[in-house]
Amino acid sequence: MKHNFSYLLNKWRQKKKKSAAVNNIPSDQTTLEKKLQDTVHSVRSSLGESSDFVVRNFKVGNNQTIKAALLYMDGLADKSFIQNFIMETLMVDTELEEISGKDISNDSGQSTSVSVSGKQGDFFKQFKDRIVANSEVSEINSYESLFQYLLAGDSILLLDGYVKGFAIGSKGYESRGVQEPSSQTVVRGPKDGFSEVLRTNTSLIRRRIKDPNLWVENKVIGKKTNTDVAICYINGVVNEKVVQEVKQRLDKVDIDAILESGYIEETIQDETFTPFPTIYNTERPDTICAGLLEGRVAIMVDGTPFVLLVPALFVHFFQSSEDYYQRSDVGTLVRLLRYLCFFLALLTPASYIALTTFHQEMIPTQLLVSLAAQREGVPFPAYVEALLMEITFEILREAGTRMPRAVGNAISIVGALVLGQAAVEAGIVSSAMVIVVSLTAISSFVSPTFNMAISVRILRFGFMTLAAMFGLVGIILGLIVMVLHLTSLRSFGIPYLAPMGPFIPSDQKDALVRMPFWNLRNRPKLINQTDLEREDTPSPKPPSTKQ
Amino acid sequence: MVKKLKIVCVIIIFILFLTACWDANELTDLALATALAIDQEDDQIKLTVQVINPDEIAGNNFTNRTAVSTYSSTGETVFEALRKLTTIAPRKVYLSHIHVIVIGEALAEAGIARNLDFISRDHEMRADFHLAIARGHTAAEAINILTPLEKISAEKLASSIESSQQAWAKTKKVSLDVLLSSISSKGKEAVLTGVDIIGDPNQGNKLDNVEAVHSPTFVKVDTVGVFKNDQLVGWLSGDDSKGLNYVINEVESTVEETACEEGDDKKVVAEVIKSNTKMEGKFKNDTPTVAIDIKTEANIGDVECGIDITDPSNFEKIEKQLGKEIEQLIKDSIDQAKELESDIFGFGEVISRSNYKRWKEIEGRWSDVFVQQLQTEVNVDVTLRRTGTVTQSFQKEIEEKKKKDEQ
Amino acid sequence: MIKVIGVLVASAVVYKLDYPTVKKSKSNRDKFVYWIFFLFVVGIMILYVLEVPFPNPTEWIKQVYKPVGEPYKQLVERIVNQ
Amino acid sequence: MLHQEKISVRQFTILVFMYTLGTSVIYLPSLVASYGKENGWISVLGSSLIGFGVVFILNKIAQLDEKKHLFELLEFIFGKWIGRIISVLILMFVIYLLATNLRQIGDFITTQVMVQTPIYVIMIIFILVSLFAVKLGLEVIGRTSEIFFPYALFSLILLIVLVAPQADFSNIQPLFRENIAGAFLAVFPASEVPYFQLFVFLAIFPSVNKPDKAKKGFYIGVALGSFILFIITFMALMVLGPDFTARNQYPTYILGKKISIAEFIERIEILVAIAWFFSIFFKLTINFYALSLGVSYLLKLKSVQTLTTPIAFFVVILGIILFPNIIYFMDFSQFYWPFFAITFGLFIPLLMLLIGMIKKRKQGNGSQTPS
Repeated sequence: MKHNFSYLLNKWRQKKKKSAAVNNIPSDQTTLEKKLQDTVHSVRSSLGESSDFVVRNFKVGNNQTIKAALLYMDGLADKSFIQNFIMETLMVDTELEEISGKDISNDSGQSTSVSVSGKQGDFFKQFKDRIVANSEVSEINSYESLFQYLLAGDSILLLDGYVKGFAIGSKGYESRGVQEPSSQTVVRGPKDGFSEVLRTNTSLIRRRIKDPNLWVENKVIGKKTNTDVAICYINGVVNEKVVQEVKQRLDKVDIDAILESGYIEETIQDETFTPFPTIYNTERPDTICAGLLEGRVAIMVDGTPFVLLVPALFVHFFQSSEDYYQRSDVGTLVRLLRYLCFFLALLTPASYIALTTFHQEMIPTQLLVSLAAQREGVPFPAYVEALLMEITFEILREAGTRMPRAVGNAISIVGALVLGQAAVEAGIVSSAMVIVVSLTAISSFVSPTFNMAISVRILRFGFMTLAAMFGLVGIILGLIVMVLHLTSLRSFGIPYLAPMGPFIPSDQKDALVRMPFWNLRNRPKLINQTDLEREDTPSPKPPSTKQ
Repeated sequence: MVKKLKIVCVIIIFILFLTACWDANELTDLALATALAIDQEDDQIKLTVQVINPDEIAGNNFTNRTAVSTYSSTGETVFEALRKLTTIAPRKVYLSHIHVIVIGEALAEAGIARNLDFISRDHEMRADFHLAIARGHTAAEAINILTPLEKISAEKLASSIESSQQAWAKTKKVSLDVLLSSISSKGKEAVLTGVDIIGDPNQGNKLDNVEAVHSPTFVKVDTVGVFKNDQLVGWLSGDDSKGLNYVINEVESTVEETACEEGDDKKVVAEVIKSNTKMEGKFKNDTPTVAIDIKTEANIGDVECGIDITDPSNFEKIEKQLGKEIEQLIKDSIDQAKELESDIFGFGEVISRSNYKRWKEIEGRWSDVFVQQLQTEVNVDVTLRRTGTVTQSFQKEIEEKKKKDEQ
Repeated sequence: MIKVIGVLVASAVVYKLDYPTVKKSKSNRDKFVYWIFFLFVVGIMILYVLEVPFPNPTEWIKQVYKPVGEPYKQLVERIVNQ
Repeated sequence: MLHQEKISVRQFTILVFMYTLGTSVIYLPSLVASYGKENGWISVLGSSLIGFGVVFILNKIAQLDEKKHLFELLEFIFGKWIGRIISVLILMFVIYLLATNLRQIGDFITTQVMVQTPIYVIMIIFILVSLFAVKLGLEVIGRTSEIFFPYALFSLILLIVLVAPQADFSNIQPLFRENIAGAFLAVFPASEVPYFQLFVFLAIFPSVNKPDKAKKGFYIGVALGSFILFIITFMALMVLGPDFTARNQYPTYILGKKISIAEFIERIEILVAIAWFFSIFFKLTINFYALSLGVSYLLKLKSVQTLTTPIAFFVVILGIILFPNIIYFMDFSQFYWPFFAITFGLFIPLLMLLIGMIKKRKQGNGSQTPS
């Protein structure tokens, strides 16, 4: 039965695919029409008479013999650029008298001349070489490429009688400039963040790594969106296998839309069913550069400031770029604090439940008495109480992020006063539980990356349930299962828990701790296998005061 | 594959969860016991449990209720009595936070071994509580007394046992494992702290007791009960207990005094800050002998007379006198133990350690040997270190002034 | 009876979730052996919840090692409780 | 074919260490104290010597053919049929071992930590976690051991350091006077728990990426494990006294209860129990893995993981029916189990080594003559 059903389903899907292809007019591979107006007409009709599609018909050459049309999308193309540098060259600067009769191949001629009677290719070439005075010009032959350029913001110049046209680079859409990233802020460190424009983003990286080996490869993914996706890495430093793997996986992606790098992330990650992120994302160019220099691969997607970095290991989610801008001892301490907070965020409510309902003997008497006093009159078992408070907190947090800024204050007042204080005073929850939940909440925000904090939030509820069932035994078994799962994960072939499991002694210098730079001689071993040496700064030695 | 397995785990765990939480006890369902009292009543065991009323101790609004309450029940055994308590106590009695177990004098005289098994067997019991004997009263009365300052009276009892051992050395804190191993050891007998009630016990369990500035009824710990096997055979006075502590090297700090002059009633008092005992067993002409070598360090804490302590010879004299005092304490203590026919010092173990073969010969009749034959050589060496914040006492000037006045 | 149904339901759930891992090996031998073992274990579990007395393997081992175990036991008791 | 996964020498060493601690870390002090009283620690030393002997033999066997695991070796040495019969016997021993270990966890938790929880629930959740590990494969098990190793080692060392102030040397006096015979007798039962079961490692030996270094790792793991066992026993005897140690079922746990530093660091015995959970979890998992490997090999299955789920549930039932009560278990484990274990843990390996050596020599001569 099941087989039959899935078979039918597949068939149906295939059918659907086919019919979708048929409806698409004009078909991608067809060449342009010879007659200019036909081409313009079919472009216009395929765009469904969209209002932002602009066609400017004009004539060029002696006696205005050549009919031409300039096509562009309003809003995507830079209007003043088109005005000043395309239209003006074509219509004004071209000396009309000389356009006919003169030999095309005569290069010594001071002015441009175009002959209708000349060979098609030559005339076209002339146009390309002389008249269109732009840096970014490419020929187009088919509707597919026409749409590709047109919808990317370029202007299309079509000439009557030719099945070819020009795409002139005139991208100039509105975009947010380079601003301070909102997600990962630092006290010390660069304040620029990626923006939505792919080109800006690559430039931000280029500006930092001035090395010819920094390679950026482009791919277009998304059947409908045709989104530019750039793979960026430093050749010679990067692990070739990872690059190959990334390319392969990107090639396999068959999706109609890529609106954010999250789409890519979900379609190329190793294991889908895991609460842990196996791909790193960030808005910070410096973080990406550091990753590239470690030998990792960045994947940039047009339209989002969030750039992906692979392979991403567990330890990477606890590293902030600021660790490297501060002194190493400070960086180390802060990093250890983050690991502590990871466990606090994960286990505090669970431990509270386990201790107060299973292992009261572990709590010192005085503390136990005060806990017991607080819990007098609380109608719920500790587990339910914790669950209630945690869910309330999650609701508050979610409301806080999605709310308009102006309402934010109201939320915090409601959260702090109504849910916190009033609930305690009304005896619905104990104040110890409020402390536990607050500690958990604050700890989960210590994580420098947001997605690790999310996975902690998911797992926390699991641990709470285990604690409610089996106490600390449950928590420990949960931890074992979690670590087993973590060790079984891989990020682009690299074991997720490296360098702890498998234990790589030389990589420990930049995992749990951060050693001073003069000690970080080598790049991480597992990620990078070719160009290991990172630096050779000698450890600083003060000049001897002895004479 | 792995994902599926995870789902299996989750589902099974949730199936279990439907019937789980066997061992979960909400704090509000527990009565935290802080003290147990075991008494003999006719042929039965009377068990009294002191439980905390948490709201009274850490709650927001205090009422007139007491911070602790006690429940008693009787049964053939401790275990049975404890389970019978469930008929009286509103909540499950939770034993992990017990600080003190007080045993009634009558029961102790009859033998405590049979009641201790439950205590060492039950998983809720931890080994960190103190054991004591109620002297002259029932154990229940001892844990019923309300104490000022410490709302949980059991905690007061535990802390006074501890602090009096630490600073006064006239009691002996005994934990369960020490008690059990001394009861079962062939060359050592057990001791337990005694708890006295000063005042009227019926007065002591009312809230009035703690509402007065001076509580009329209170508990006091300064004696030590001596056991032979598992039966209480007598009591050591405070000074004798101190001697015991000197011998078994449990003195952390105490106070020793000696007369300024022979026969003078004015004293020089020294604070012992460190004491170290070495015992060595040997056979002197077939007589089992234990040499007790004590090295004590002390500071002068109080000088009542005009003795010139800046004079090194006087200093030495005081050292010697103090040594003699301690020696006397120890000898009295040993005499007392011999009178009670109980080797509480573990001399038997000392001898077995030094001469195992000979020990095997006398092991069977050790109790008699201890009383009749055992010789002890006590050697106390006191070293005075400091004199407190002053050197010479002003007493001397006063005395001189007095003399002048007389003249 | 309710217990037997419980065991059956639980086994069905386990089978449903565990079998795909076996199926993945694409070996008929694996599948066959898996079924046999699974049914065997389910059978044993049902017998267990029905409180059918099982022979105790420990007893068999005891029987096998009795010739050495008994003298050793006596030896231990003599030496330890001398 | 059943062996594609590789673990590193470090992981192997840690697994050996965990296995050595396994069940013994919490039982051993009581066992040796009941035999040798204050001189019980001598038996631990003696048994670790035996342990080294066992490791020596096992290393020699592994050397016969480093690419073959235990069951292949058995077939190689004893021939097809006898080898298979012995394999089946060994598998029966391992499944018995697995069920016993599981039962021990259950007994511990239901006596000390969670008294009202039915024992089968505890056994099921532990075997499920172990099943999860075996399903994920040896590589994951090895890496996970690396993660938990620091905690297990650190918490045991912490236990030793924290109870050290309460150690009383007089508890283990008189030295070498009394109970010497008992102490030496205890070497036998004391070595069965960790050491006579080490042959299970022959099943994962060929998975180690550097076989020649793995031999050293085997020694190091056993040495470290024995050292911790010895120190813990020594401490238990000194702190609790021989009587109390012998009387308690789980003296190491009681040792944890004794920790009290400045009335602040106390009541942390559950941390000791947690370290023990880790070590016994790895013991369980290694036994489970070896068992699945053997079964899959004998039945010529494609994957080690095929039969793990039925085996897991079978082991739970077996663990429950094996021992009707704890006294039965103690009697069995004291007087019969050592013989049961020595048959498989020492005699069969010795036999394997002897026959294997002879066979190899013959083969070596045979192959040398033509060339």
